[in-house]
Order: sequence, then C-alpha cells, then structure tokens
Amino acid sequence: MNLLYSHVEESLRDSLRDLLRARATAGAPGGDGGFDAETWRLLAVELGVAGLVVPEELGGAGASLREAALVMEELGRFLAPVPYLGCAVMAATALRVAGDTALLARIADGSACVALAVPFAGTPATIEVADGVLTGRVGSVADAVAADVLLVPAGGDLYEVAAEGPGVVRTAVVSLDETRPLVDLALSAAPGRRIGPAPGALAAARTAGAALLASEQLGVAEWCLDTTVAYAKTRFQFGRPIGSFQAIKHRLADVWVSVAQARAVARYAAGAVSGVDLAGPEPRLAAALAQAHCGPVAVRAAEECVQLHGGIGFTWEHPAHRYLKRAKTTSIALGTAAAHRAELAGLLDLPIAPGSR
Amino acid sequence: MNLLYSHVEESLRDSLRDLLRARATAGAPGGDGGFDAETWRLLAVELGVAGLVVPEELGGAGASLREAALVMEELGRFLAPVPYLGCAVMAATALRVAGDTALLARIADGSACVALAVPFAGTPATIEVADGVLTGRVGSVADAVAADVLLVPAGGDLYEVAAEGPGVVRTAVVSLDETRPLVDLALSAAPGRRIGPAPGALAAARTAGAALLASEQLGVAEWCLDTTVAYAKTRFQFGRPIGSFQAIKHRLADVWVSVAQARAVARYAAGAVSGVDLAGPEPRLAAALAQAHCGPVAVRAAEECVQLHGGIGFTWEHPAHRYLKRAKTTSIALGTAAAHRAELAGLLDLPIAPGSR
Amino acid sequence: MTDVRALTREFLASAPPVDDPLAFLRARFDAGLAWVHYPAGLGGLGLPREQQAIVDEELAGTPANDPRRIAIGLGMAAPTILRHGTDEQRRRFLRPLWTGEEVWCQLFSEPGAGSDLAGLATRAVRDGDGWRITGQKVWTSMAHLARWAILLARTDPDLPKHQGLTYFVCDMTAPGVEVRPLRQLTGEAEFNEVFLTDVHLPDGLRLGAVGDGWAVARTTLMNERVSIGGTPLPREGGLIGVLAALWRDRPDVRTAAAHDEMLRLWVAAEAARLTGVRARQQLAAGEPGPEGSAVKLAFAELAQRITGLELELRGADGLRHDDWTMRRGEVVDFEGRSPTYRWLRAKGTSIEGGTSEILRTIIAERVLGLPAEPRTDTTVPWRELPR
Amino acid sequence: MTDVRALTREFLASAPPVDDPLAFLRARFDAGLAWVHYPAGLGGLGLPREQQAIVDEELAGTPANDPRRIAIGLGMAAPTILRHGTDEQRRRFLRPLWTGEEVWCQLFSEPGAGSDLAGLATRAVRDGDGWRITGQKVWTSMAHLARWAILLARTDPDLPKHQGLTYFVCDMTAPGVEVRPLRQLTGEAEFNEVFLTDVHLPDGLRLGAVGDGWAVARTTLMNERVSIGGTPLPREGGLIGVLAALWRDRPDVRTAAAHDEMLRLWVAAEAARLTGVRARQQLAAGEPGPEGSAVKLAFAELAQRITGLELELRGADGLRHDDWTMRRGEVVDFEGRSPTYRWLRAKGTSIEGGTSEILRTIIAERVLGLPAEPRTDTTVPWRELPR
Repeated sequence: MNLLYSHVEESLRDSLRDLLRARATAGAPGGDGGFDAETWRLLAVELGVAGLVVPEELGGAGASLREAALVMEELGRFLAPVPYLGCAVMAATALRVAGDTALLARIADGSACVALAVPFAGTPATIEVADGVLTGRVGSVADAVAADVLLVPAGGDLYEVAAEGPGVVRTAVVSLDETRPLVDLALSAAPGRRIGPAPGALAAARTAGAALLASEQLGVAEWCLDTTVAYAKTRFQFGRPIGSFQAIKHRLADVWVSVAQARAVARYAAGAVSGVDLAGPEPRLAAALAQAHCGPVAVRAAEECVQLHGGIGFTWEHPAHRYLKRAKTTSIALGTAAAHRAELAGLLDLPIAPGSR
Repeated sequence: MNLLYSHVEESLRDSLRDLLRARATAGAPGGDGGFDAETWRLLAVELGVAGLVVPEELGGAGASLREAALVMEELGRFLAPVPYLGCAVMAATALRVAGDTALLARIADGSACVALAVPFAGTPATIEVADGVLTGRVGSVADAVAADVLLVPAGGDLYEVAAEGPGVVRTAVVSLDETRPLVDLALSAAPGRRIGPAPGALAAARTAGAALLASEQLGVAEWCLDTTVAYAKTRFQFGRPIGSFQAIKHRLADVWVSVAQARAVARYAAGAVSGVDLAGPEPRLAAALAQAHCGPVAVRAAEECVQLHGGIGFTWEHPAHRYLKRAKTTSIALGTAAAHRAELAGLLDLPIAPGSR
Repeated sequence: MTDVRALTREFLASAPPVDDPLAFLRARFDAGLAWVHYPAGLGGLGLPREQQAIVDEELAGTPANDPRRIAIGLGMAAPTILRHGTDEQRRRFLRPLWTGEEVWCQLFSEPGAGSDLAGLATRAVRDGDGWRITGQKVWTSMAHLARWAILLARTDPDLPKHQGLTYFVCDMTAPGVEVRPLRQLTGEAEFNEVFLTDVHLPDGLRLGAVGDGWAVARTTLMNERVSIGGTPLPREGGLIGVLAALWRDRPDVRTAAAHDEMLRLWVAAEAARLTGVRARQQLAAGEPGPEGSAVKLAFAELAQRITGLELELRGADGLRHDDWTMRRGEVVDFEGRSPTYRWLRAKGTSIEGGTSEILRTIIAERVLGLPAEPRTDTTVPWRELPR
Repeated sequence: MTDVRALTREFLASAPPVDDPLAFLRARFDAGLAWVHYPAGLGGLGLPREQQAIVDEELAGTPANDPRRIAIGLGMAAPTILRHGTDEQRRRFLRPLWTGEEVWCQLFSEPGAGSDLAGLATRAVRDGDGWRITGQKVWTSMAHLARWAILLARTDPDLPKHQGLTYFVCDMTAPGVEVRPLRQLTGEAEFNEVFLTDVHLPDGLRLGAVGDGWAVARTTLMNERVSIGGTPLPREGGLIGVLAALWRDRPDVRTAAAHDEMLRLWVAAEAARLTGVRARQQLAAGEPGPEGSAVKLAFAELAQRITGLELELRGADGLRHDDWTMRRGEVVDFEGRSPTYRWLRAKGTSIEGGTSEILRTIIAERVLGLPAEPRTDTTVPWRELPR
C-alpha cells in the first residue's frame, strides 16, 4: 500500500491550509457553542470536502476515506471547530453502508449537517422505538451541536431524526475539549424515518472514525512538535536558545520519531479503510493499530508542548492547552489505546487467557 | 518504621566492604562453578554473617533479617559469588519456621551450607517420598552448587538430604548469571530426614527471599549508578566529560531518583520481614512491593550502565555485563515484577476482574 | 534549659481571650511562641526548632493564622528578612507577617526569566533617596491580596547577570503597581501578572547591599525548596487513593489492560511515599539528604500519570469538565475537585517551583557531582546576553 | 537508452560456466553488470541505480558474492574509493572487492574516539615516500579475514581535530598490524581490536589529499547510514514474531499483566515496520527522508524491550544460557539463537553504528534544525583537547 501523499492530496492540503489559516481558528473554540459555522460552510460548500467520500452521482467528490484522512490531518493541525469527523466521516460511512442516498446528497451539497447519535466514548445507549417514534437518552454525543439531522440507532435499525424537530432536546455539556463540543441528547417520542439496519453501519462508522481520527491525532501531534521546536529556537535562557540544550533536543527527537511513525500508521489506516468493505479483518486491524499508536503519540506531543513551553504553556492564552485537551479526549473517544490493543489481540489470535503461572 | 541504617548496620557494612574489596570478587565468577569458597568461608566463619539471623542460643548472632538485608546489599554491590541468599536467608528462614535447630546451628558455625531445593524461578517441582527416600527432579536450583545439605519439599514436608549423599545428582547449568550458578537436581531414592511441615516454611522463605533480594538489587543498582557516574566524569568526548552533557545528566538523575526510592522500599521490606511472623499481610505486601519496584530499578540501572559506557560496556572485560545479568535474573527469580504486582492486587483488594466496558 | 511547655502554659494562663484571634496571635508572637527558633523579641526564644512542636501541642485549638495567607511570608520572606534585614526591617515586618495581618507575595519570575531567574530584566534605578522600579513579574500567587512583596530587580545591567541584582521589599499599595489575574489551562486564575511602572520605593525597603540580590535570593530559594515536599501521607493518601477508590467502587471501569498500569502506579506511588518518609527520618536524625528533589520529581510524574489514567478509566465521563468559568483559584485541591481539573492542574507540577528539567540538572550536578556544561552567560555583562 | 535486460541476457549467453563462481563473477564485473550505476570499466555502465534490479532478476540463481564478506567493502569502501580514489586505486581495488576475493574492514573507531570519531589519536607520520602508522583501533568486524582496511589517521595534531586527519587504505598483511579478538557480553568475539605499530604504508594508499580525511570519511559514513535499515520485513517479521509465536505456542507462559505489554510491543513493532515501508517508498519516489534514523532508533529500543519481555515470560528457562564458550561470532542472528543470546546481543543495537544518543542529536540538529550546543573542541589544536 502506498503510504505517501498523492499530488491530489498535497494540493488539497494547500487549499485547506489557505482556508484554515485565513480563518485563524487554531486554538479558539467557535463562537456558537464551540462550533464555527462559517468555517464549516466554507469547508462544506466552497471547498466541498464534506462530500469528499460521497459518490459523484450523489453530488459528492467520489473520493475515498484516504483523502478524507488528509482533511482530518489538517483540521487537527488547525484545531478547527467543525463537525467533519461526525458528519463527513462517520455519518457518511454509516449512511453508505445502510444504503441511504438522500442524506448523502444533502451532506455533499452542504445543505445538511448529519450526526451519529452515539456517545463519543463508550457503548451506545438503548433507544426505544415504536410506531416510528423514538424515546431515550444518549450522553456525550460529538459533532451534534450544529447538526440538522441525527442518525439514531434504535431497535436494530438506523433512523433519521430532525435535530430541530419535535421531541428532541440537545443539552450542551461542559466539554473538556471546547473545540469539539458534546451534547446530551434526549428523545421523547421523536418521529424518525427508518434508513436501514444499524449494526453494520455503526461498526463501519466506528472503524472509519477510528482510522481517520489517527490522522487528526497526527495533525495535532505535528502542530505540537512544530510549535515546540519553533519556541525552543527562539526562547533564550542561560544565554542560549533552550533548543540547544541536549536534554530538550533528545526529547524532541523522540517526539519526532513517534510522529514519523504516526504518519506511517495513519496513512496505512487511511488506505486500509478506503475500500468498500470495512468489516474485514484488515480495516479493523489497521484502525485498531492506528488508535493504539497515534492516540498516545498525540497526547505525549501535547504534554511535551506544554512542558517545554514552561509557564506560558500552562496558561489559558497560549493555544497549547487546547491541543492537549483535544489529544487527550481523542485518545479516549472511540476507545482508548488499551481497548484497541485488546481488539488487536482478538484479530491477531494473541489471547489474554492466563496460563498456569 | 525506621528506614535508616543503624550504627550497627553501618559498622557491619564497613567490615563487609573491607572483606569484599580485599577479595576483589566484583564481576568475576568464582573459580569452582561460579562459587567463591574462600569468600564464603570468610563471610560465614570469620565475619559470622551466615548465622546473622540464627538465634544466639544456637550459636548465631540473633539479629533479624533487617541486618541480613544489609549483607545482601553489599553482596549485590560486589557481586560476590556466594550462596548467602539461599543459605543464610531462605534456608535459614525455612528451618526456623519448620522448627529445626540442628541445621541452624551448623549454618551459624559455618559447618554446613544449606540450600532450598526449589527452582529459582517458577513453581516448585513435585518430589515423591516413600519410606524416607526421595525421588524426583528440580530444575534451576540456586545456591546449591556448593551446598552440603539440601532442604527438599516432598509430600507436604521438608526433608534434609545430604548433597553429597547417595541418590543425589547435581548437574551444572549454563547460567545466564555466572556469579549465581544454577544446578539441575535429580534425586533417586535419596535418603532424607523429615524436618517439619513444608508449606509455611517455603512461603516464609519465599517472602524473606523476595524482601531481601530487593536489597541485593539495591546494591547492584548503586554499583551501576556509581560506576557510570564515575565514568561519565572521566570519559571525554567532544572535548568535554560526557557527564557534562545534559541528556546524560538527566538520565543519571532519573536513575538516582529510582535508586533513592529503591533504598526506601528495600529498607521498608527488610523491616517488615524482621519480625517473627512472615505470613501476615504486611510482610507479604512489603516483599511484593520490594520486588515490584527494585527489580526493574536494578535492570534499568544496569542497562544505563552498559549504554552510557558505550562500546566498552558491551565487552566481556568490563564488569558491567555481569551486573546486567545479575539484575535481569533477579528480576525474574522469585517472581517477576508483574507477578508481584498481581500479588499486591490480591493483598490490596484491587481485583483485575474486568468490568462491562 | 528553657522549659517551653511551662512557658506556653504560663502564656495561656494570661493570654487574651481566644475570641479575639488577632490579639491572641499578637500576644503569642510577643511571648516568643510564634516560632521558637527565631530570636527573642522577634516572635521566638532562640530555641531549637524542634521545640516548636511542644508549643503547637499545648496551643492546639487556640486561634491560628491562615496557612494560605501566610505561606509565602512564612516560607520565603521571613527567613530572608531575618537573615539579611536590618533590625528595623525585622521589627517592622515579622510580626504582622506571622499574625497574617499583612500578606506577602514574591516578585521574582518574569516572562523572560523562568528557569533562568538570574537573567531577569526588571530595572531598579536610583531615584533621589530611593529607587524607581520598572518591569513585569509573573506567576505571582497572592499578589491581589498582598500588602508586601519580596522583589528581585536589576540595578546594574553592565555587570554579569548574577552580580547586578538587588533585593527589595516592594510596597504593593504603591502607585505604579498593577496586578492582573493570569488564567491557567484549568480556566482559573491562581496566579497573577504584576506590572511595575515607575514604582518608587524608599531605600529603607532594600534588603541587603546593592548588588547582593542574588545571594539574598538564595536564602529565599533554599527555604522555598525545603518547604516543598509537603506533609507525610498515609499509604494510599493523595491521588493514588482516588484512583484506587475508583477501581474498588466502580467495577464497570475495570479492564485487564488498565489493571497492571494501575498497579504500576500504585507501586510507584508507594515507593515515592516511602522515600518521603525516609527523607523526613533523615532530616529528623540531623542528616538531611537530597531526597526532597526526588520526591518532587516523582510527585509531578505520578500526578500526571495517575490523573491521566483516571480520565481513561472514566471513558465518556472523562471527556466532561465541571466548569470553565474564569475564577480566582482557591486552594489547589487535587483530590476534591473534578477528574479533569486534577488532570489539568497536574501539568503544572512539573513546571512550578522549579521545572523537572532544572531539578534533574541540580541532582546531576549537586548530588552526583557531574560537571557543569560550558557556560557562556555568567561572565559577560547582562546587557550583552542574547535573549 | 541501454537495454539492460538484453545486455544481461547477452552476457549470460557467453558467460563462464557457473561452476567456476570466481570466473563468473569476474566476467560479470567486466561486463558492467556488478553495479550498473558505477562507471563503465569499473563494474558498471553508468546507468540509474534502479536498473540493477533488472540485472539481479535476470541473474537469479547464478553465482553470487557472499554478502557478509563483501558488506563493508560494498557499503563503505567502494563508494569512498569511487568518489575520492585515483583511477589507479579504483582499478586496483574495486574488482576484487566486489567479487569477494579481497575482504575489507574499517579502521575508524578507537578506545578514546567512539561517538567523537574526529577526536581519534592514531598517528600517521611521513616516512620516506610513505607513511608510518601507529595507534589502536577497535570494534573492527572482519579484521581477522580482511586483506584491506579503510583507515582514518591523524597527520597533524596541531590543527583543529577535523582538519588534521588523512584517509588511507591499510594493508592488513603489512608488518605491525596485529588483530586480536574482542569479546562481547554475549561471550562471542564478533569484533576485533587492531593494533598498528609502525605500519608502513606507501603514499599510493592515501585516499584523498593530506588533511582531507574528515571530508573523505563523511562519504563513508553517509553510505554506512544508508546501508543500515535493513531489508523490508513482513508483519510479525523479526523479533516481534518470535515473541508472538511464543505467546501463541505456549499458553503456560501467558499472564494477564504481560498481555498488554506484549501488545504494546506488537503495536510499536508494527508502527516501526510501517515507518520503514514508508521510508523505502519515499526513497523509491526520489524523496529520501530522514526516517531511516527513526527506524534505527526504534529498532534498538524494540529489540531490547522485546527480548527482555521474552526472558520474563520464559521464567526459569530465561535464567539459562546456551553456551559461554568464547567463539568467533558468526552472523548476528537475533531470531535463530537462544533467548538469552538475543537479549544480550540487543544491548549492542543502541551502541553500534552510532549510539542512540548521537542519533537523537543528529535528528534534533539536522532534521528539526535545533541549534548546536556551544562547542569548545572544534577550533583549538587537537593536541590541546582534554581527554
């Protein structure tokens, strides 16, 4: 599998950086509950990346999750407060597997922001469904604060529920990562339209999400490394740039090594989930590997960023803490590294079962 | 509990260092299968430390395992190839708990070197006993190469077997740590004298051994740290002592921190097993804590010693590798750190039982 | 030998009523029972430090000063004033410092002088019979409540950096002193920035000779380091206790993979705790060792790892914070607050009071005796240093 | 454009019989099919390096040189001779080097010059029309088999250390060359010490100008670094495969605590493997990156952790070695030998071919662009350096 960036991806990256740099969202939560509507509009409508994985016949770009991973990487680097993961990756994947076309077309033309109504971490909640109306609660849902449509799994099926419709209440949560706000969702007899069976769609969405979240973590880690290196070159203590001190050098070299590895792993995961079938062992293995590796890499890069900035890194004003919070929350969301290692154990036939000693 | 060294201990330390420095055993395996008979004689007979924990009425010093821990520390520092752990700590403890006096007196006067016939790592083997003769095999027995008497657990009891007696074959093993040679033991209808019940005696010996092995590991770690620091001050590269490079400094500082902790932990364990009852929760907890902490500290100190010596540390001539081998084997013998953590989990009511996630 | 217990009982018999705490504390100071190792007339009796325990035992339950309000005064300002102050300065400052009537803060760190404190840029220029101070200080706890500050400023930029410093007491009510809250990544403002703009200080507020600031500051910093290390904790005290309790109380958060990690942290925490116990025994035995630095280093690392694992165990709950409202930080309470708060606050433990990097260098050079790096910043005039 | 495939087939049609390997290899060299990117007449055809794959494909199954015997010659000596040698030197040395008729070794490191190679002390003094070499070299693989060595020696101790070096080809059969085995902690002697006592070398064995030794050595070292990194492995290739197989085959060694540690290593090994795959893709795409250093650093750490865990899993078996007899080390075989051998041998991976410390500094300075430390050793005469 090719783990490099293609020319198309490089040019997409340039466009994204131009846009995100101009929006200067890095490190600041969006105006409306942590969501930056204008950046999202520019990404979805102007740049068309919301529909990157939507087939061309539905108005999308007909690209694969591999290109979407590149978007995730840049969104991580700029910490853009937009629901790309929830809408353009996870919901779009779930819709594709569940056999929907209408909502996919609306994602592609930017007319609908769609969110999967599952907790950002942990197991899905139970929603009751009867006569086409849904009732229940889902806690800590990501990317739903600005959603127009919620995809709700209930009774084995996936339902479309209007986010602003009757019987739907979204309550903002005080999120550790303010740039990816969570909501608690309460449904009381909310009308839903059945889309298709849920289990395969949810599993595929989760695999796609885990695989591509690694690219976001890569972007976060790269920002942290680049920012720390730049600071270490210009911050003088004891008459020298602190980056000339050997202990600092060696720690940054170690971060660089782990980031170089994260890049290979994230690219591999993006490639492994870019085919049609996400239920096979290799996409699942690649996604688990990606989360087992890249989550901790981003956390460590962000921790070193805070530490090596010293006092200033501990302040609210410096953006380092926002990357720290993003890194930590993504290392828990969609499963901790330890949970993904346990998943790998199953896929690799390396069982835990203790022996006699 | 007092974690400092008493004046008596400090003076014992001075005597030990004088003796061991004069013997210059550090780093070289003994002449006879890794056993230095003369050093052992000097320790046992001249200095009388073999009988340190033997009651005064049996000719011993009537001291506690706390003082024996100090001996272990110095033997670790000098890597003296003598069977102190097996004879003066583990066998002596087993004999005390099993109610023996005769053999304890012989340990104290230096006339018998006694070894516990159990594997240095892993679970005891099964020895058949019938009509006072014993048959079976025990692999990887430590400190038995020079033993006069073997204490063999069989059928729930502990038996005295003459090491040079009929039906006893000791086969030397190629040991990773040549300064603590192992033997495979084969008994075929070897006559044995019953001493007392085995389980309590073995458990107490194991707790005492684990607790005091931590002091040996402390001595090993201290030698490695001291030797590396001294080398770093005198080895010049790039026109400077390598110890002036910050990355080296910080790593040695980290080793120093872990050694300072190991000292507190080893002293605590030595104190906790210095009472009469070794079966209570606190001695077991202290011993498990000691092995969970001090084993890895010694391994890391030895690894840093090899690494920071560069090429010379990788040679056979430099003693660093002997400390590395000792550190690694002791971190496996009497249970790995992971096994001791699992033991702690039981003692602390911190069960593994996975939850629902 | 003075019978401190008897003295204390005598004092209690004639002391002001305990319902007037300030009067009581003032009288206690005047009786020499504030800090018995201080000289007579300055709140003490010139006795060994250990005897304070007897006084405190006898006076248990009587009015006490607020430890938070007097922490910086007690731990840093007082020993410095005692050692380097004039008689007049001692008489003026020590009593209200100890009673808590006057809160103190410390104006040392600057945005450009963190680990390299001696590189600080705040200028003190002669101004008539006093000094004019201009500069910016940072990481100042209690500045918004303080009456006085200990202040380090540069009086001669043409000397090498350690030689051009002078130590002052700064009047926090003087014109030109501006205190602004400094918000941390927890959302709170525990600390302040302090802007000094042409602040006039009379020469009587200078502590020690002109140019002796670094030597005076070493007294302050040595006392800071001793005061860190905290109080002895029982087994499973502190953050590891929080984690262990979570594990015991919430079977649903347990996983096999986290089990060993949790136990590793338990072992590391207990090892660090015993190291602290041993360090205190050494101190008590009159053989102070360098293990205090080991305790601080280990605490910082443990605090970060333990709180990080806790968030992972809590899963979705670990993604939620309690409150981002900007507040004045109160006491740092690792155990009582939300899991996200303690995870965030723990990041400061390896930065404040000497970064872990500086501590490692100190251990390597002062404890292990490893040679210093070649330095380029100690012999040239401060003015010429790159920054 | 040259049709290499056709050329190779032509050569094969008229080549010496394969039952005379040396004749076959010599003919292959003379046909320019040894290394096609070398110049015509020197074993190549001046073609792009990629085309070698076509030759190798066509010649699969024909006599090949022993990769171990020619490793140092191929990876280090040949590119240096090609770039810095005279025509005569190229003609003399390259052909028998490539055919394996003459084994090469490298005389660079010294007991006092490991990481700091440029500080080496071996002296070369003018002696009639040649040079007299005296000094001690160390960590020399293949020295006991070698006909020639590449040698770095100091010709002018009064110049700063990088400037006083000259590069030679050393005749390993010359009087005064003594090779002694150097035993490692594995018990084997893979390497040698080489003592040079008044060894006379004609000036024709000098490579490059007098005083240009460091520049010439950089060619050698750059090629060494490229040649490290090894061949691509499949998933679970290498040491992690040994560990995974042990886990699968031996349920009795499994423990819950070791499970997560084993999986951590699996993840780290697969991440390192994919990094190597990506680095090779970059190289193939003509965009060589610095990831090779990352691969070596990661390999060393992984090799040590994986083999350490394996010993722990094996328990009592991990305490037993296979054989301490002093032997000449053959190939380093991490997977095929005993667990204790691989654990011990792995300790060398972070020392040989550039220590992990040196690699981190290189990454920090050359990849991340962090500023160098203040240096005191590059401008003064070598003679005056402390050592």
